[in-house]
Amino acid sequence: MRVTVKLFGAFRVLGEGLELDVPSNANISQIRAAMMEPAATAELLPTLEVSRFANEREVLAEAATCHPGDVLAILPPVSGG
Amino acid sequence: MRVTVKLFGAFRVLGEGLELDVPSNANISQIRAAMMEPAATAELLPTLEVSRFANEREVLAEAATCHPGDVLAILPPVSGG
Amino acid sequence: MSVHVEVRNIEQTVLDTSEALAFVDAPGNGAGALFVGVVRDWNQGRKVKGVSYDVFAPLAEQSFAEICAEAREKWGEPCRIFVAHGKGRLEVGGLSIVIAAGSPHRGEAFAVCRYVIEEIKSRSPVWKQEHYVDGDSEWVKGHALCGHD
Amino acid sequence: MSVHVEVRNIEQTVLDTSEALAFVDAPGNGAGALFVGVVRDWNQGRKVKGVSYDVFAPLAEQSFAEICAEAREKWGEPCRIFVAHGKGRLEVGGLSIVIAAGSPHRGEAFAVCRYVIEEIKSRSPVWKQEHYVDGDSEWVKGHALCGHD
Repeated sequence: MRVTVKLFGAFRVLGEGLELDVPSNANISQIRAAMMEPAATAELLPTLEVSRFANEREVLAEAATCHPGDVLAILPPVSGG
Repeated sequence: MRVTVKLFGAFRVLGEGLELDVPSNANISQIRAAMMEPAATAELLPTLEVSRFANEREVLAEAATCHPGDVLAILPPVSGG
Repeated sequence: MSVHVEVRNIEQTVLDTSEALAFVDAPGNGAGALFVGVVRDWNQGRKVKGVSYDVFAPLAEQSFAEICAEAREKWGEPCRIFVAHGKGRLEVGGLSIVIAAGSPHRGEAFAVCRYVIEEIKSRSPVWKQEHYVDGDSEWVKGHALCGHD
Repeated sequence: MSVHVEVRNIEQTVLDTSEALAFVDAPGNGAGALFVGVVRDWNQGRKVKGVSYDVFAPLAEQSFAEICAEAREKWGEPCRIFVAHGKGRLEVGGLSIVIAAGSPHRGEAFAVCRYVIEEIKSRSPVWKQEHYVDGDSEWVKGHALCGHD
């Protein structure tokens, strides 16, 4: 199935978002794994490791499962204010 | 000699200021004593007891001596802000 | 100058928070903290209509300047501070005091702003007379200045 | 409503401290505290020209609302809170965030204002890219959100 991951902060170097092909019922850990290759190209593997994933309502647990067409966001360490 | 005491806060009930006749070289304790009669008329004796006297530059010690024509201020407990 | 202190006749010119924040801004300051005192419609169970502020202006301004100097000594020279205290009568919602502090980091800005209002409340020659809805008026009981010596 | 939260495109409309203070005013509130974040001309020894703020707006606004609800639970229901965070690029001196808190007494107003900025800094999905005078740019190292579970 295909999910979209919107990119924020340091991940913006990879664009606005990424389309990922992941197994059906993939969970967040699998989304994270699918992000490793693009993250590696931008030297963002350490940042990926400490990032969380969210939808528009909440930050998601690693075990949360995704659905086809989901739009997620990757949240690297925050620095607002 | 004559000194003027500008009135503030609760003492405003007695007007803008008082002219007091005090002995030459009177100190602040003597000014305070000279204020007892007008303070009593306004039921302000307890307030007089906890008030300080100042000029335009500093709060004065009880032993500070006054000079003819001095303009002092009486400072009851403060409540600014 | 890094510090502005003022007693203002608020029956002529109201206090202005934008002016305060503009004063404490500087290219090296990343944080601004501001405090406003506002006339409230009640105090200790009584309905309040307005408050008159009585101020011994020369000594009040001097005390503000001393307090600001102490704050800059404690929290750093880059700190800029604005203090304006009202004198005269205000109705509910009127601003009686505006304090702003600008600093490189937010910790100092908050600390300075808080220090200045607390010290003014206990040290500066300002008195407050509350006017109640029932027509009565009363001087607010305050903090005695340091005892006789 | 007692709480206003917002992510604003600051390239279109700048943040406004007067709007924030007006929102938190209420007849029963005697104190207002305000915090502004401002783009500073230096950070960690580098000369800064401007900062771009990247925000995941829906989740950011939700986090602001949660933080404000927590603050009102801690410091009281009369408390009114305004939070607006900028999104987009700002030059030195530009306002990135405005937080205001209005409360009957000053202790709560200061505490709420401080709580909200500290929580936003550690919890809200906002990122900051500094643009340096030398032409370089860098994303500011931030706070990792609570660990994987």
